[in-house]
Amino acid sequence: MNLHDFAVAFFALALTGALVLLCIAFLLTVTRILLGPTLPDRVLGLDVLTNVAIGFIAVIALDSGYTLYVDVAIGLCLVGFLATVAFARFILSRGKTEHLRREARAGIDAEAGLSGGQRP
Amino acid sequence: MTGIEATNGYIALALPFLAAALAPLLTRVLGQHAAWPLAIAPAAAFFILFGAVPGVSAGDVFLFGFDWIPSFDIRFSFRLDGLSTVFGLLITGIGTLIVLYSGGYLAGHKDQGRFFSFIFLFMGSMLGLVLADDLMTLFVYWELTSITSFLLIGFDHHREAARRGAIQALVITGGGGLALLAGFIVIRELTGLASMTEVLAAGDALRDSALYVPILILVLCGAFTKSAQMPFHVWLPNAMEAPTPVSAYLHSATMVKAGIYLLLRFHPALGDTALWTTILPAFGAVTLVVGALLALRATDIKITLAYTTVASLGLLVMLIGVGTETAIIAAVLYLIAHSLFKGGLFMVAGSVDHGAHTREIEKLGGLGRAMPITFAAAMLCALSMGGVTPFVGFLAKEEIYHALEYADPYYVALMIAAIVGNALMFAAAFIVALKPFVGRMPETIHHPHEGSLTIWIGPLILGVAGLVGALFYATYHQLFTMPMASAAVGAPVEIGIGWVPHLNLAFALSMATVVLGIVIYLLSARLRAGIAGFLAAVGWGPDKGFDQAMRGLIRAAVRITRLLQPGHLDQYMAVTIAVIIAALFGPLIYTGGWPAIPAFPRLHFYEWAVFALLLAGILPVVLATNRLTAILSLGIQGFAVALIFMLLGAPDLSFTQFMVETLSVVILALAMTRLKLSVADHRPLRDKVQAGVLAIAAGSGFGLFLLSIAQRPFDRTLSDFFERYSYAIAHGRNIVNVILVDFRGVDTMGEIAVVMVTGLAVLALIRIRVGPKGVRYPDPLEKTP
Amino acid sequence: METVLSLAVACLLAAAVYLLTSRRIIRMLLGVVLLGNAVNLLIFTAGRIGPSAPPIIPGNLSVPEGLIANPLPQALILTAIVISFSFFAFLLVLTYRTYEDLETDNTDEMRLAEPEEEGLPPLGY
Amino acid sequence: MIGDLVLILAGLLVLAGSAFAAVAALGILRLPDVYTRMHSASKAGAVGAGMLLLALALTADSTPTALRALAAVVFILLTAPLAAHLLAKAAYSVGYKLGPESVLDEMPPPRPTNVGTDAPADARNASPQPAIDQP
Amino acid sequence: MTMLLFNLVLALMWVVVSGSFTLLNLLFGFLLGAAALYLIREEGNMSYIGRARLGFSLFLLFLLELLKSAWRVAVMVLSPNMNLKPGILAFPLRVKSDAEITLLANMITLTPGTLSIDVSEDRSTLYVHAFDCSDPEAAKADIRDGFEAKILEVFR
Amino acid sequence: MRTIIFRTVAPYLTSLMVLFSIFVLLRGHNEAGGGFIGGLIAASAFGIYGIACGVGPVRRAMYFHPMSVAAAGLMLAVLSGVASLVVSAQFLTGLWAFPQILGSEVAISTPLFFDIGVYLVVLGAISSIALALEERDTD
Amino acid sequence: MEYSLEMLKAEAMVTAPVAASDYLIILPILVCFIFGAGLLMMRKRVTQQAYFAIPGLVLLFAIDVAVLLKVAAEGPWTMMMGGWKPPFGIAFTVDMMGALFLAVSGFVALACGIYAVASISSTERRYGFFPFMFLMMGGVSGAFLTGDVFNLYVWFEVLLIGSFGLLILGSQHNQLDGATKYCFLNLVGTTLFLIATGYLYGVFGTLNMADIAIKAAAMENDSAVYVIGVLYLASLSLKAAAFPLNFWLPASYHTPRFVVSALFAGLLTKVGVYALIRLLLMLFPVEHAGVTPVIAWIAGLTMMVGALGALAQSDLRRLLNYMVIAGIGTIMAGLALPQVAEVMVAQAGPAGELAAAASTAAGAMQTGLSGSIYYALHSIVVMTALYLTAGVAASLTGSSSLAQMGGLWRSTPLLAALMLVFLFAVSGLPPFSGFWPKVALVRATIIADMPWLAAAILVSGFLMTVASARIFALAFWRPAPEVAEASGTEAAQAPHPSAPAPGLYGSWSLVPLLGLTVFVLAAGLWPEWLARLTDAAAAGVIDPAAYLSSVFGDAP
Ligand code: NA
Ligand code: NA
Repeated sequence: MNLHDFAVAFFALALTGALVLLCIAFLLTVTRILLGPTLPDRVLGLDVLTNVAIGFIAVIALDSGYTLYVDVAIGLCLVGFLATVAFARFILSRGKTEHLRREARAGIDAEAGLSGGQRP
Repeated sequence: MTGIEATNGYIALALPFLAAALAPLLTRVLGQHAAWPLAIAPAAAFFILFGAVPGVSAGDVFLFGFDWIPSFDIRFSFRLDGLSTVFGLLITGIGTLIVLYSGGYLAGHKDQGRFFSFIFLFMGSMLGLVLADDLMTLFVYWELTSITSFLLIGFDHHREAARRGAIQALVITGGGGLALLAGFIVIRELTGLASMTEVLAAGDALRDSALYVPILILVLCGAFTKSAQMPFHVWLPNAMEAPTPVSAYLHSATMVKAGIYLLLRFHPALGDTALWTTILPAFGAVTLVVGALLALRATDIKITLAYTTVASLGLLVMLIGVGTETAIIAAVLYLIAHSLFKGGLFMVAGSVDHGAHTREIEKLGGLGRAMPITFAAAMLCALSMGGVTPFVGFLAKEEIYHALEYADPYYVALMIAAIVGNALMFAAAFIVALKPFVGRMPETIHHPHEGSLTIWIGPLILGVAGLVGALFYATYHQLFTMPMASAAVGAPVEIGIGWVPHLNLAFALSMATVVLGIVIYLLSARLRAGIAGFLAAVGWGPDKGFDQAMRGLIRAAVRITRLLQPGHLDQYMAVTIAVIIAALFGPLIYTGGWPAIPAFPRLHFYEWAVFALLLAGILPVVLATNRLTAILSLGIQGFAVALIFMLLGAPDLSFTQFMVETLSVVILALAMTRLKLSVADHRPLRDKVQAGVLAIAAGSGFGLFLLSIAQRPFDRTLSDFFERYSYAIAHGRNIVNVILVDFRGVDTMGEIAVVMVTGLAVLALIRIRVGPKGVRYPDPLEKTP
Repeated sequence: METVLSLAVACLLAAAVYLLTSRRIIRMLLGVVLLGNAVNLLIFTAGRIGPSAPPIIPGNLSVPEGLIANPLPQALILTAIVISFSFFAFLLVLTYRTYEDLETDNTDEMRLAEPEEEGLPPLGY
Repeated sequence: MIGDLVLILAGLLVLAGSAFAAVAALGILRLPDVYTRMHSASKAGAVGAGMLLLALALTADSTPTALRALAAVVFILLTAPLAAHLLAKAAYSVGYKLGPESVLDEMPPPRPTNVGTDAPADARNASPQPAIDQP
Repeated sequence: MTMLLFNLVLALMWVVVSGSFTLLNLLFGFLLGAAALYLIREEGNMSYIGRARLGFSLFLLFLLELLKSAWRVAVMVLSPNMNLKPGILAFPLRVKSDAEITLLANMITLTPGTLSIDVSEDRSTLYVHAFDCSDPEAAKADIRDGFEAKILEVFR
Repeated sequence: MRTIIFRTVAPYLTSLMVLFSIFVLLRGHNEAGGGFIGGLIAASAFGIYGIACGVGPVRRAMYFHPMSVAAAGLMLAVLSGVASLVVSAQFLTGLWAFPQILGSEVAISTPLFFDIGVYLVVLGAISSIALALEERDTD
Repeated sequence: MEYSLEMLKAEAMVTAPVAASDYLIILPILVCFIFGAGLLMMRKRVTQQAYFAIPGLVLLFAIDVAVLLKVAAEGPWTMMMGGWKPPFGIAFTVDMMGALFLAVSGFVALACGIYAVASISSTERRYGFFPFMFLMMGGVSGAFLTGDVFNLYVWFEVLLIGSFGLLILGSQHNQLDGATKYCFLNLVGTTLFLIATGYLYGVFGTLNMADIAIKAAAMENDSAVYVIGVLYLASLSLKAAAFPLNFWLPASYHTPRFVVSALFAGLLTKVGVYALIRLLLMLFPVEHAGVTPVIAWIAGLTMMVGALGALAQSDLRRLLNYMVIAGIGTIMAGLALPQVAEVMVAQAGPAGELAAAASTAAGAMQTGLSGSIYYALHSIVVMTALYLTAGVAASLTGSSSLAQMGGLWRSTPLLAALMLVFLFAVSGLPPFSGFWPKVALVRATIIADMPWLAAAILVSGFLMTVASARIFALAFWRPAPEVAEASGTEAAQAPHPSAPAPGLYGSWSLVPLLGLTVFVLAAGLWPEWLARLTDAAAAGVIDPAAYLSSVFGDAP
């Protein structure tokens, strides 16, 4: 077995191994997302899932030879980040919105001279 | 018919509509005097039609018309023969008097112009109805009379009774009209006869048709409702809510005769069968007797007249049903006579109302001195109605008894009905025409007075006409009754009956009728109480039944509608999806389009893993009670779908799916976190089972059908084309993108329109806020000045 | 592959239907997303799964080299994805606003357009 | 020759990267609280994906593709710490407590006057996580 | 000036990413970069970006630390019983500018066992979550003498 | 989310992402990408910018109202279809020109403008939604 | 062998130059999109929007009429978008049926646009009333013009999202509730359409309607085609609000502004009907013939549900909702007639009657379809007119409840008269536009030996007459409820929030109503012009040879 054959065989083996590992990673990540228990935990799980998916795409790209799949990976990087930011944003603001909304409505109802809480 | 005559025909038909258009304007300018110029229109139409009388009395038939809707094979065509011409003369002649009468009767009424318009519209419709030849033309006019009478009955729309009367009339006559339409269409489509002329020329075609019975029943439904046969008669007394000119015109002389017209018209084609001679006399006789009894029961003289009209219509139907030549002649004689005296009496009733401000028979009396002309007119009409010679009513009654004088149980029964009915009507005639004018004047009546010329001229002319017709009976028969009867019989007939009584059975019966009538007249107060008591004991009648039917209809409608539209989205959705599933499985089972059993799929392990990921995403979405778990699992299945796309050679799809799925989850979580939702989100077991059944059915059905389609050979022509020309012509290497922006760019154009509108719609949703009870919250970005 | 994809479509559709028939709008929204994915996979499968080469023409050629995945369903699905995403976004915001104003996400309690305590229509004339 | 070596290197990177990814996944499953899990996610996750992309860059058939893969690596490195920071900050501000095995907390508890108002005061005190997450 | 530099960086990135090394593409990339920078004109603060060379060495250090960090995490996660003493440290900051704080915070996150959670309102303190808080002062000293020193060196 | 750390990095991240989005847009005709994905990336970029720095800066950065951007995109797409009327071709027929600019051949075409229209619509509409939601939240 | 670009183009593209007048086929959409986008750009200049919107709608209507005239003069024509040969590019094909629907939709859109000037508040304009309307019209026009099934789906979505926008504009609480039901159920409907289209593509490998028609004709009794046809029937029945898929309509149509209801009532369901005719009758005649009994049941039940629903309502707007449904049932009746001679022949029995039965079947089919199209056009105009009139009436009386309206015959006789005309028209009474198609439908059903369906048409017409008479008596004739009466418990309630502000009675509302009246009377009194067109439209659907050859040339 010359170097070339070894390289090719090793690479193929590596890819298979990588796919196995990534599949395991999928499984574990999904478990965390489903288990929670808190929202940040789940978001974290989704974040890891994004990373695992990026890796998966890279491996598939290597396996199939369609290296243009890297673009999909880049896109996933971007939205993965966006998702995490957005979730963080809403973890931060949850509770706040409801709190304020109730006050705002009560104020306007009072201005309009209506008793709050009633609906037509 | 020559061109000029056809033109005249069209003019006669159009004149009332023209007058209808002008009436509001003229009334505004001339006030009540507008009646005079307006009366020119029907008068002119009368004279135009009268011009056709020599011809039709000689047996000619004038036809004119044009193709109206060739695509539907419908003509706008008319037929002037004895029947239609005489009807037309009655309509326009009495119409002229009614217009004059209305001028006085409604003088100063602020809606007089509108009233004239409606009356003229009705007149035009009625005229068209009787002259029409094409069945569809006839029907259009038929329904127009229903519509216009709806407006006329509801003229005093501020009273609920008027509105009720109008609706009742529309419902009953309109409903009958639809049956008539069905009958006409059946005639047209199954026998190919499109016009009256064709129907009449076809001889026994209709009678021999397999569909004779349905046709007859449908036509009779139309005729009986319009001509107020029991039990459809209820609308007619209630139609008395209309101003009196309307009652005089529509509900005595014209509209109610439309059904009679139809029966006379169809008699040659549909009559003389066992069914005809059974149904018509049965309905007619019952209507006659019951109507006459009810007339006696009424205390309002207008209502009395209305019921006598019902009775008269019954009599006419009965005669037409008997269908012998004599019977038809009798019907024709009675029809014309009835139009004259009943129109006159209604106008008299109106004048009495006008003069004494009441129509209650108990509160009327002694008006003769104050209203002599009206009294005279009333007596003329009443004598005719009572069948006293020398009035046209006498001729009719003689002929009726002639027609029924056979020693046969059938005829005897009808004869008894005729005698009883006539006697009752005799009494009713004098109750209306005599009682208010004689005796002591009750103190409730103040300053009774004769109306203006326009008020009394109408009844007077009609009363005198009844006399003149009988006196010059030869001419009368020559011009009017013989042509009409000939057309109705379907063969030339001779009528010779005159005002001079001959001693025969008919005369004897006539006398008996008069005597009986006088007795009833004298006992009328007691009889009235008796009938009233009887009716009160029964406690129910078709009129009450109408209300019950309407309410029942509405209640049933409400019940059905609430059942079908319960207001719950989940039920709507479940039914919708169930229907969709049925739409899938129905034809699938019917045609047996199931897939073949597939071989076990050979996939790489990581492909299996991706599908497992998909399943791992779907299951918690469905099963998780925690909403956030569900949402994030949604992200998982989205990723899985994106990976599937990538594995199967769709990078663009994968790219987009990843982005869209992530964004979906993000905004979903965003909204979720803001909604203060209950923690537990349980579905009841019943719901779960129902949803589960639907879900399994939908999933399996669509999946199996997809598989069966995927197992078919595939035509890849389109994609080959795109591959071949994507770079060469469209200069793009990414074939999917070239499809999006070039090959199928219009799809994309629509797609971005959707995206843009979504943006705007979301903006509108978020920015426009309304508080409880419709208070609009200020737009946060709206600049306050 | 078509078999597995058909199965996937079946699962997605079943899940979508299960969720859509719920009373909670949030669940229905999840159903809408699943429905969209189901349809996308359905179209993809209906266009047949051939070779998995992406439908992109290599830089040195003017037609694809060898067999490629069917591009047309991909384009159709792209259009459909965008549209269903738009609808989803709209429905989500609608749900959000509905919840804000009607204070419920339970469709059973949403009885403003078709109120429950409606009397009979006027029975008079 | 060089190509073969590169291929072997890429193979090693692939194995290492996927191993890191798997470890990251295991980490978020095993570690006790959300803050410790973040370590695993932000480091091992990013490194795993980065290595796999690096392997892709090494074996890519065109330079632009390779450069794009590198750009993706840079982007991941740029965003991973940021994401961790934001998530951690948000979690802490809203009141998600450290796990019981924690030994130190020098950070002031979220105050009502600043970002701490993001969470209702009672929610913070009563339970480590808001009601919405409870199954 | 620094804006211009960043713009050039963007232009170069454009050329690299789009894979077309022509003058026109560079020019186009520059224009696009300018446009992109115009979008963020309000928030852009470029005062220290210029020191690209030093920055690069920092970047390499950072990569190395990242790898070590990932390895440490991996080992910890895979060890049968994780002996954790986690906690949050309050690290007093010497760096003051936004860019410095940001850089430090991110680097801390990517280095072994630590993760920056937040900066105090007055920018004096960086709160860091650490795996090992058995000796807080030692951990703080590590940061102070490691990354913070390096950053101060680069930026001042 | 206006932390110092995020606020410092976000603008650069945004400009990078916008640049990348244009890249995705322009080369979509030949490789994976296109107007829709480009627009989504750009909108995400503005979303990140908005979360980091607030809605105001994003609105000022875009200068035009996002919905106007979307409308302009739709109009551009439509007009690039109508352009084929000039050469008496069917609607949406692709017109191509390959002028030499500074020594390199540049492909200018109506499908390109169409795709730019798509990009603008997606950018405008999605950022409008994001901003509208974000605005409610911070007000 | 090397191909030159020109050779390739000759192979792949329609190279013949296009006359400017051919552009008429795409102009309705372009006008809608350009005006929609333009008005969106100027959305903050609320007062000036009308000056652009109304000319835009006039232009749209003019183009629609021009399309109709061109079709009437020259027959169907096709434009291949992007210049690609059929069936590869998207074909836009307009035939008489499409042109008729197009012209009438442009007509009611113009009427609604004018009406909206006075009735839509500045906030609602600012948040996109006119853009929504234009985009929705773009979708409607596209649906009428496209010759590509998937493209039809796209136009459905465009009009649907436009309708969503219009539906929620105002954000009243009942609007949000109604919109939720409308949106979810309609989404299911369009998704089903997309699913069916996916299957269709899987079977035929093409999306071009003409191509499908040809290929479907070559397939004998294919089970997949059968299933697909029924799926389209279900999906489009939902869009058309046919029983039992009509829930969304009564749940929502009464909640938005009157003018929006008017536009919806006129157009949206009719697009469903149009597509049903196009897809089921034209593309899959054999499969259609197989399901005519089902369609007959759908038609009959829809009529009854609509008419009874109308009787059950106490609110004028909700009553009108059900009248829309009843109208749909009537239209569907014309689609329930077996189209294929074999079916009739099978029923006819003896072989000697074969030819006669076949020609009878064709005649019934064409009469019925012509009646359906006629009725659909009538229904578009009349339902729009009824909602608009109801809007004015509600603004004058401050309520749309039959119990609280009143006195309009006295106070605004013109309005009342118009209402009366529309009510009689919707009841199918002569001499208004609804009568003739009803006659045609009854005739066709009787020829086709479906007397019960004819009876259903007549009975539903009867019930509609009752409902109409009640509307008129209660809301127009009856005096307005006394102030004293209202000062009880009911006066405490504010006027219905979605009732427009008083003062809608003016030329902005009357001019469009009078315009619509002209149609109602013209189609009632001189129906031949329209009957001839609908006849041609029906003939074009039953025998689509002209349609096909306009796409593929004479030799497909
Ligand atoms: Na619809
Ligand atoms: Na509708």
